[in-house]
Amino acid sequence: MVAMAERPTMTEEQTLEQRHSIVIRMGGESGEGVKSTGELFAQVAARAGFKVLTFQTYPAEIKGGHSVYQVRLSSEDLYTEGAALDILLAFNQEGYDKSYEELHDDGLLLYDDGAVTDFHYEQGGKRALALPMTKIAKGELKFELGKNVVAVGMLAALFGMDVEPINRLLTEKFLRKGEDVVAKNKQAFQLGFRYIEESFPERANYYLKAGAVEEDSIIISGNQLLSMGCIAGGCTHLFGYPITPASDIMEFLAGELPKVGGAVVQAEDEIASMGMVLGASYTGKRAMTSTSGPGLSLMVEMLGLSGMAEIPAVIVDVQRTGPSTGMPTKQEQGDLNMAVYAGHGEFPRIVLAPTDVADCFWRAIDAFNFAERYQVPVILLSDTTLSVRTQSIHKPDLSKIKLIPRVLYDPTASANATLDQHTLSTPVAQHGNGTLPENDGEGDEVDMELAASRGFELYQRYAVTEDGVSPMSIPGQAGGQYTSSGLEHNEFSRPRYDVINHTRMTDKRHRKLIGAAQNAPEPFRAGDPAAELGIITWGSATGVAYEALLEAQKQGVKLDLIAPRMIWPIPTQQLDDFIASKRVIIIPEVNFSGQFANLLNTHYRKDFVRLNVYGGAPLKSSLLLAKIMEYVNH
Amino acid sequence: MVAMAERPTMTEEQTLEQRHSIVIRMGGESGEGVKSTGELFAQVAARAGFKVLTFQTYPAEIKGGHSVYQVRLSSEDLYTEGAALDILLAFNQEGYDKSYEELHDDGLLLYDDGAVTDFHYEQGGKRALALPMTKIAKGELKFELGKNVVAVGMLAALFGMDVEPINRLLTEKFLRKGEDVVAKNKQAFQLGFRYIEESFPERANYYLKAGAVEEDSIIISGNQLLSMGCIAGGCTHLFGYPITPASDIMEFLAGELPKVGGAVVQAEDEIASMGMVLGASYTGKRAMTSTSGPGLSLMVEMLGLSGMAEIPAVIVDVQRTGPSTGMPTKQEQGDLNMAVYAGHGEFPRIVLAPTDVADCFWRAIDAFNFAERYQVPVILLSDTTLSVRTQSIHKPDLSKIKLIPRVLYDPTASANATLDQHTLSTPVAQHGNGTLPENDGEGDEVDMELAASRGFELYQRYAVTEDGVSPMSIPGQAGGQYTSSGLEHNEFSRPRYDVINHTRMTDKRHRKLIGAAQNAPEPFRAGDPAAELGIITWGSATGVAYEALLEAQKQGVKLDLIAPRMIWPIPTQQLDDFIASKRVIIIPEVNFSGQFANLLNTHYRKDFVRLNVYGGAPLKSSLLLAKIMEYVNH
Amino acid sequence: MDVLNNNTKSQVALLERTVDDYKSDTKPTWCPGCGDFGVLNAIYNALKAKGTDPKDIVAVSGIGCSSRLPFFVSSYGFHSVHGRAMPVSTGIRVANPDIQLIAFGGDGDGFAIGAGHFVHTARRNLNICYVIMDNNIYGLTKGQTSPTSDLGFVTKTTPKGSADAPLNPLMLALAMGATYVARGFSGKTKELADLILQGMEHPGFAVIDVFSPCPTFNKVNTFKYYRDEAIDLPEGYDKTDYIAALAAASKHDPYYLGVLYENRDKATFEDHVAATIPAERQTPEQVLNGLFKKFS
Amino acid sequence: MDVLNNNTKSQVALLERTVDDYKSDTKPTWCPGCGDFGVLNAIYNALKAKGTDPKDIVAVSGIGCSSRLPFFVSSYGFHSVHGRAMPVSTGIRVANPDIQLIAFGGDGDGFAIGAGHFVHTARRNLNICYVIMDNNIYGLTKGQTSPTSDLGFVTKTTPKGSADAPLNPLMLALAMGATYVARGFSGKTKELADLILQGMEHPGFAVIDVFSPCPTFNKVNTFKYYRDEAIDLPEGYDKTDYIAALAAASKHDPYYLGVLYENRDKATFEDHVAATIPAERQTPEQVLNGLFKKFS
Ligand SMILES: Cc1ncc(C[n+]2csc(CCOP(=O)(O)OP(=O)(O)O)c2C)c(N)n1
Ligand SMILES: Cc1ncc(C[n+]2csc(CCOP(=O)(O)OP(=O)(O)O)c2C)c(N)n1
Ligand code: SF4
Ligand code: SF4
Ligand SMILES: [Mg+2]
Ligand SMILES: [Mg+2]
Repeated sequence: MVAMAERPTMTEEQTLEQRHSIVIRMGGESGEGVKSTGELFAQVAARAGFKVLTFQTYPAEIKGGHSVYQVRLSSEDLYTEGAALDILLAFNQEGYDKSYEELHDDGLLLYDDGAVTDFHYEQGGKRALALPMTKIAKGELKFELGKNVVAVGMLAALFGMDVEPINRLLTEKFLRKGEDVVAKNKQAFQLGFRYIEESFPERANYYLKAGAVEEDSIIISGNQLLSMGCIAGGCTHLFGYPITPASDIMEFLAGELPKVGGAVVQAEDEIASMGMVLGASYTGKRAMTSTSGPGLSLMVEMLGLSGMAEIPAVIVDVQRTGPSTGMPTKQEQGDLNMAVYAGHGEFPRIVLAPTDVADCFWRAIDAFNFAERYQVPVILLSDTTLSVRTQSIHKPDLSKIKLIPRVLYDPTASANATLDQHTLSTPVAQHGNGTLPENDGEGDEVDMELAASRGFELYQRYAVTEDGVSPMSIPGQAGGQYTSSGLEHNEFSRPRYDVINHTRMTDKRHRKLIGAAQNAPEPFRAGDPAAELGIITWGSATGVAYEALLEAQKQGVKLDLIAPRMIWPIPTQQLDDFIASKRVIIIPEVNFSGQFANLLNTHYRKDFVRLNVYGGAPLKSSLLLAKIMEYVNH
Repeated sequence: MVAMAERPTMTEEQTLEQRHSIVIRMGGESGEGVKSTGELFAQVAARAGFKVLTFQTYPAEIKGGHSVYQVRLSSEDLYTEGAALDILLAFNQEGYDKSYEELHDDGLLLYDDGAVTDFHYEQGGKRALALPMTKIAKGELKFELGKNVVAVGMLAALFGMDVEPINRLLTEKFLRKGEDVVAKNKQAFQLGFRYIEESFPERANYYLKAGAVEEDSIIISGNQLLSMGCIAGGCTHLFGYPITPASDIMEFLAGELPKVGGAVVQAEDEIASMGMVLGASYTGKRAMTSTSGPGLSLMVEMLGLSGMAEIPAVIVDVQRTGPSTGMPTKQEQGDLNMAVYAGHGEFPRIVLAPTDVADCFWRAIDAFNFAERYQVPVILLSDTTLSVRTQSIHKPDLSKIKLIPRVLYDPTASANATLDQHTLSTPVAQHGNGTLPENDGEGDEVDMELAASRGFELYQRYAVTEDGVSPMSIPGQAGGQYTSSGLEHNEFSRPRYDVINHTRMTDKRHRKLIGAAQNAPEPFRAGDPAAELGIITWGSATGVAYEALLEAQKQGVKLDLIAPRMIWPIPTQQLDDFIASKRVIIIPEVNFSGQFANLLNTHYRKDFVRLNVYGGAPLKSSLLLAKIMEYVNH
Repeated sequence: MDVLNNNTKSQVALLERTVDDYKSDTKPTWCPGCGDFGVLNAIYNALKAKGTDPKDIVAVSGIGCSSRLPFFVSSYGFHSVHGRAMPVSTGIRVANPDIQLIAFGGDGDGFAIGAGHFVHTARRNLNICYVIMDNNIYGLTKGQTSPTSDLGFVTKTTPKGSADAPLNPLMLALAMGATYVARGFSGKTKELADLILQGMEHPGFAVIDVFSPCPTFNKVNTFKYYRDEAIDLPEGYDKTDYIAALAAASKHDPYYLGVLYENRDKATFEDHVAATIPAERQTPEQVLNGLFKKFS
Repeated sequence: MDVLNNNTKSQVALLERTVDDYKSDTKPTWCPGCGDFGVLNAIYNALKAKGTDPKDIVAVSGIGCSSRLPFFVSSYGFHSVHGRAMPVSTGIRVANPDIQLIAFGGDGDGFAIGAGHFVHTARRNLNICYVIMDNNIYGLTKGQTSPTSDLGFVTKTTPKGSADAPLNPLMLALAMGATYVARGFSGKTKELADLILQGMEHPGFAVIDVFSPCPTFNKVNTFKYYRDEAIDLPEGYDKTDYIAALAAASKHDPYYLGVLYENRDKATFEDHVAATIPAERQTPEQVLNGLFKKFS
């Protein structure tokens, strides 16, 4: 195995500056400030021009338990939270106990003076430094809660950060709490900063080159950016039910959607959430729900109704470790099968998966566009890792957003009118009017005279079109009346039970998938297209795969990587050549059975090399790198 | 295409006797006696020594609508309801309108005199005969409701049936309604019988050779026999919610389970049904639910709880046409994907599918045995066709039933004791006791002293065993106390969140599938193992495939057929050789996407020829035959 | 009666509509003699009296014989899945509070699988008029016990008689805060039409439980049974007295018909939701730019 | 008090048990100051007073902070999924009516996602003692509005205040036919233990809604709040008067603590089910042979 241990160790002369990135972990009792220290430090670093990517774990219990916040810094783009630690900041004994073994051989242990007393691990080349965080806060500062800011000041000094932008940040951050609080926090920061400057001469060894300070940089979590993507996607209504780790999407939007005239409603359960989504969408609104595995499991019947009645719906599933209640705060990519297959009978649906934090924004927009364009349920598969990870990224360029409207019923359009052209599909060739068939006993009986006497009865809600999409009328529209139903129906939305109709309607509904696949968002691509060794992956495993690829390339391995962002329908036009041209393809996933590999095998007859981890933690790039190395020249 | 049209037509001299079977369809207004005529005729024919297989359609509406009852007779075993009709008995004009085109070119139309007036189809070689059914009932019999029995008498005479056993049947059937009723019905039968004898001299042309009258023959539907299989499988409790076409399982067992000290409870919905099943099973009972697609969709979260908490459960899913409410009385094999994949995260489950009516009995027993033996949910996939089809079969041999018990916790057993040996798996090597691990903060904190002071706390509900099955204690058992949970847990059923534990427990749970696959019930096998053309199918499509195979063999085609009765886990030891040895394999299924073919492709890299029909009707053997012919020498 | 109430947007509001205007071209699929015909008739008449343009009405239901009703009305319709008429209705009303929403369903649909949603829709006081066709049986699935079936009632699933005490829909509605609670009978179509009209005009959650016999599968709770067992509320009954309403609702043998309770003073869910929307709407872009600032 | 009541089978029934006998070795995972500690304490004491052997008890729950309780009791336990404690309990009791079943959960678990099951368990009158730890909030998911949260209550999902009127658990229980309906307070452990003991001894569905504050996420409904807002039932209160119970349950400001209603005369679901089982049991083989005859 080629593990991260083979990473060159730092020599005396080598400063951290020369490293691509450094990884700092803070560990301590949950609720004791680990998280607030980590978050502030990440912000501070971002302001100072660093690229930042964070990772955190928290216990499933409400209070107490061990908690970890990890910040990775670099002047270049980051893709994972990193592997071995460069610096460990222990807030208590457990902070040392739980993470010291993960510290690099040449790493630096920092600890709150007096809080760690039992240094029972072999020290090796690791260094240690006691920091009087609590002492300074209690003493000179006279503000015990300021400990976290003192700690941040210390770290900032260690990395030689520029103080100017940080001071501005502290002002912005605390201003609404009053000038006093700003001053106190600035003082805390300064005390920490000065302490390191004065008492740690080797600090220059830890300097890391910052990037340019970027005006358009934001630091944000996957769930936050995904929520913003929903706003960008035109969402006005969210109906949901709290569940870890999806709740904060609902909570975030509860504050924002009313601003655009919408609403967030907390339903009594997930079935109700989805029912409300379909009700709202039926009235023409862009509506969504956000949940995690157990909630999605409950929505399965409603998913089928969405597919059958052809009502757009967006379902965000932030995957956590299953099955059942499982490990609610842990990582897994275990819901792909359910997203693609759940439901009795067959209906079209679309499954998308963002590959990183920034991607959450764009995939959320896609989700609404696909739902509206094809009148289907769209499941957006995020996961715990993406949801809680914060990252410094460029502000998304809002001018790049394209909203694709629902195809609406226009009784005045002529039969062959071309509806709005848009990027997603071929034009629809029918306006949705037609002639009622005679009664034939295979469906509800129709009063033909009454029907004939009314123009609007001729509206074909489920007109059979080339791309499977039928123009939809919205309550309030005269002449557009129809009854939406999960019963099989004919074009006129009347229940029908004959073989020809069901076959035709099944075909019509599934034709939507052809257009959807053709319009799949661009996949994540990296590496050498000519390489005969390839990786296919999806979701948050993409960053890990990319990091492994970079490392492999450094070691001279030719490697190619693709991560589709549309999972279902399979975007074959993106994958055909890739799969055909490789000698070996590795598919790493964070689940037991290789769900994506299995899905691809329903279409491709290739023997993939599967790499599956399923312990509740993200995949490690070192593990993937080792697997890659197994297949080099083999 | 080689369709059934190429079947040799009957010559003047050829009597029906020479046919392998004949198909009689009755058609008329639902509720008008079509069904009761059909049912009685099927019973009569069975008593007279015929093999019988029936098929029916009924409208989704409660009353009214067109209804069809079809009976196929033969002296040999039957596998499908047959294709083109030999005889059509029209109760009204619609009965003629809807089915005349399906009548053989040399077929016989019978109709209630006066009820059909508009003979608008081309007659060709078809013959027609008016039967004074209503007239006789109203007139000579003076009992209008006797019309159906008159009709049955006519048909019995037409086929030259032996009257003796039929009279015995009528006595048995009507005795509890009184001697008068018996006499009236016998008279009705006789009037009908005599009418044909006296006024239809060509009747000898329609004689069909009966088989030997078999003492152990019963005529029964799939749902009925499946229910009886549940009783045979030791089921005592059913919790369910009505749904077409599964309701009659629950209704049937409501009358029977109390006799064995059990109960049927109608829950408030399907989620509750499954919750109750798990509660009952947790107390050691063999418990089940029966439902159709929409119900299964609602049970998905509970399915995961069953898998994670390792509580045996049997779920019968009688598939109907989906998606959503779909066509509740129509046929589809569309729930395979959901059965195999539904649920967030991954857990073991077993999916079985009976291949014919008789098989319903044995697979139901299997379902309970697998559930109990492996402590997993077992989904038994029947479908509309199997559920309503009645068939004459041999009484199942009860002496062949083997009940496999749940592996129970025995604190006195030594660590390497071999538990009861049984057919399903390797012995379990652990009695389920162990030593609690020290607290390490990755799960609930344990009071070690208290734990040590109590013997029973050492019970390992989730002991990690070779075959994945852990001995289970049952409430009431001293020292067996534990808390069952869907949270990830360690052996002692305490919540745990670390990577090693989740990995180990995921492995343990999934190891059950290895044993299950090895103990899969024998598949349906037919044809020539040396053939290089093969068919793989499942469920009720098996009979259709078998009939196509017989026809193909008649035409000199070498063909092989396998239909596994375990769908998941894939019984690879049954399929490996079959799949490896064929040049071409056709997989016919009654669904849109080829769900079984897709599932097999997750394991086998072979390009299957898929044949999918999805109109809500069963597959026709002629269609499959045509597909077979395409691949002969091609 | 304010015929134009919910109808301000309709261009044809001033036209007097006929009952036929509310009939769809789909013929009812019910058995002859089914109580639901009477309910449908009452609906047509109530709709005519209210006069809302069919294009501004949505009729929502679940699954069951009774839930087929939306197909027979010329308005928009949403025949959803079993038990979920309330969530679907909630989504529609929250997204578009201008819609006149009438919901339909059976006793099984509303009170077995749908009981949880009923509870929450009632406490939210959504502006929905919900008509339950209560036949004390599952009709569509051909005769099983329902939540309103009597204890000991013999059906296909309860050959020895039902072991569940019946649920009292009006008690449930009252206990959970429904603001209009009434009981009707399919055998009294005129009175029923009036109850439904009042329910549609009530600002809040209006529950109308209607005895609507199923002659095909329920041979006990027949038209005759309810003609004998259901009487009008006593003279001088005060429908604003909550505790009195509870007492009246808990009474059986005989049952009361009429409006047991009405409270027009409670704000609806839609009102509360509307109150959270700021007067100055922002565009999505404005919201996003504000957020970017916050996260920079 | 009949300590040996449900305990006849237990070999150690005559031993006086201690509170410690009912403690499991798993330490509660709750925040310091959580109301659920008081409830757990009351449970231990009620169990000790009842004296049932832990092996004959099953503690069932859903998901939530409060639903963790079964792990902390030395009996059998079933920590099921969110909202489903009632169906699981029903299955257990139907399959084994000898079990002493106590069920636990939160206001969200029992009355949001679990509302439908609550309704049906109540009307069936299963012999279950159900203790709801009502903190007017979702604790485990870190502070969202719950069905018992007040109108206007500000939480993470309702930044402008909740738009749903709160659900009254006792009204729901009474309206649906629960035969023992009580309210307790985690701040009064002794009284609470007594309510729970009575609930366990009650033959039928016993509902005990317990004010059990969540100091971490609910800063309104605190211990102090309930100390001020909850009082004992008036002297001479008649707990057998159904309509009086409805009035008492509907009262708030202040709320009543104590047993609001008890009816010991209604048969349980388990009784009805037992009555369907014939005195002469048959073996499966006998049943099958009988059926074969019928179908031959
Ligand atoms: C999830 C689900 N479960 C079960 C069914 C089957 N089903 C259809 S209607 C119905 C109940 C019908 O009773 P009710 O709601 O009282 O309506 P009625 O037919 O009596 O008017 C049931 C159980 C279904 N369609 N979906
Ligand atoms: C199906 C499902 N939806 C959502 C959740 C997330 N969840 C866990 S506990 C809970 C509610 C907790 O509130 P409550 O029942 O009042 O218990 P408390 O924590 O307040 O004691 C929720 C929504 C879940 N586990 N399962
Ligand atoms: S079955 Fe009953 S409820 Fe259904 S249509 Fe017929 S009479 Fe009406
Ligand atoms: S969050 Fe609230 S309910 Fe949960 S343990 Fe903490 S205090 Fe108790
Ligand atoms: Mg009903
Ligand atoms: Mg709570």
